[in-house]
Amino acid sequence: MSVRIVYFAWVRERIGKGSEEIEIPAGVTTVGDLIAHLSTLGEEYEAAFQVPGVIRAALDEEHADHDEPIGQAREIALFPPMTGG
Amino acid sequence: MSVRIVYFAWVRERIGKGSEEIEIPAGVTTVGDLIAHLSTLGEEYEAAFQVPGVIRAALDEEHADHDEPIGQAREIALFPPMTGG
Amino acid sequence: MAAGTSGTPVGVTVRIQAQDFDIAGEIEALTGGRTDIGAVVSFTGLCRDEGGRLSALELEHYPGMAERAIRAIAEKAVTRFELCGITAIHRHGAIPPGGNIVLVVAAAPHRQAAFDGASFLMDYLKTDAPFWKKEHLKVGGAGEWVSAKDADDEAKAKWAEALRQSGQ
Amino acid sequence: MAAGTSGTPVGVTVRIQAQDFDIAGEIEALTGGRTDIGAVVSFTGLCRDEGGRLSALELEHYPGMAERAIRAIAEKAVTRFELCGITAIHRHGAIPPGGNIVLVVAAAPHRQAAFDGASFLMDYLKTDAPFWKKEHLKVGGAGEWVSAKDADDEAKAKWAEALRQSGQ
Repeated sequence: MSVRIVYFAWVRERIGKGSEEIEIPAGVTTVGDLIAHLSTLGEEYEAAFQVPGVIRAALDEEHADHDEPIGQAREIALFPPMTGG
Repeated sequence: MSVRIVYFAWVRERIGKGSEEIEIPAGVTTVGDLIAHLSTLGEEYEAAFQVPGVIRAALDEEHADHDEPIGQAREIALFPPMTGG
Repeated sequence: MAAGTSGTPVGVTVRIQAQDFDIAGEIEALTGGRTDIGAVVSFTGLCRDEGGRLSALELEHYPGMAERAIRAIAEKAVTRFELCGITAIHRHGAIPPGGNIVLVVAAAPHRQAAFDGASFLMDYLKTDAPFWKKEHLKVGGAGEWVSAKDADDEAKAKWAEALRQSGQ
Repeated sequence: MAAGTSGTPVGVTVRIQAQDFDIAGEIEALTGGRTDIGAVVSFTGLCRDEGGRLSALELEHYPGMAERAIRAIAEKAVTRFELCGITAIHRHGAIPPGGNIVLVVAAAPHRQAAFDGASFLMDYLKTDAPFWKKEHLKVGGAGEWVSAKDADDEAKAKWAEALRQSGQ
């Protein structure tokens, strides 16, 4: 399964791109699994996800916890805690 | 001693005037004493002050409780609870 | 202008007037040219027609004391919430439904102080500023004087309680 | 437009935009022609220069989700506080010190609901709306991403606690 991943703020800066298409390997079912998988893709990903607990996620533009299944999401967003307002 | 008394809202309407000069008789020392004295001046005053507890007062434009001495106040205001804002 | 805790000038503006006010202009007057303000809260109180019953509210006031009382509250708000500035304008005379009655604008570095400053000023103004509202009816002319609400006394009391709990 | 509890239309307006907003115009859009609104609270968040250190804040956002997240909060605020209407506008891009970042306007029959509606929206927006601030320094160019504050999580948590205590 191929999914679009989007990154924001310092996650985006560390990875060096705003979005990409990723093949989800077998065994990756939750948001947390995905973050762990991405961390193995190179040192820029390792830097972005070195403290996985602070990373926030959204599945198709809805907030999602790390234990939530990715399911059929078409767009998965990973980003730092929000600081708007 | 002669003092200027000012009335507002339904106190003013019931008494039929916005202000007057009043001679303060001996024995009238507090705001409460003054209200009791005014109540004896006629039925329009009686109507204005029939529930003395609800009447608010100010001495020279500062809020004053009923047990406060009138002292050397030059202007005493008597009015209903405020409803601005 | 009074001196704020940071040494920056704190603008306290209080006006009692018959004419309408300009909200954007008052906000600009409070914040324009400053770069230390992070939050501005404005409160506007308007005349409701109470389900179509009212043609206007008439606001009577005690001229000298009205400004003095509101200024005292505004200065307390500046000190308690460390505001950068505060503006309060209260109208008098006849105000039709939909018309503005009162404006409060509070400016602070952060949002909670700005919200608290504006809310505190309104709660005290309701019970301490010498204004009285009389209803004018669409049918039947002059109506009743508006009664003071227990809820307004309670709203004011909660600020004293908060201060007591904070041990100040 | 959604239906309010009274049957009157409730305007929920949410916009994400680069350009500045017009506070007076937004208040007028929410209240104009209505006679059931007694209280309007506006909150404006501005860029501070942090003691002269910053040349700008750069606001990054997640376009589709930003509007969706703020709209969800705005609709919750309307229901919970029985608002007559609410408007939220959040800017993105580079904003200089003194510039506007966010505007919230809440309208209600009475003042407490208008204050609560605007404050609730801001508290949830801070932690739930996908915006991120990056500092640009007067000396040294691009600075750090602004860190999220525990105080913001606590401000949000107090609304859930209030709801729990009210037994709803």
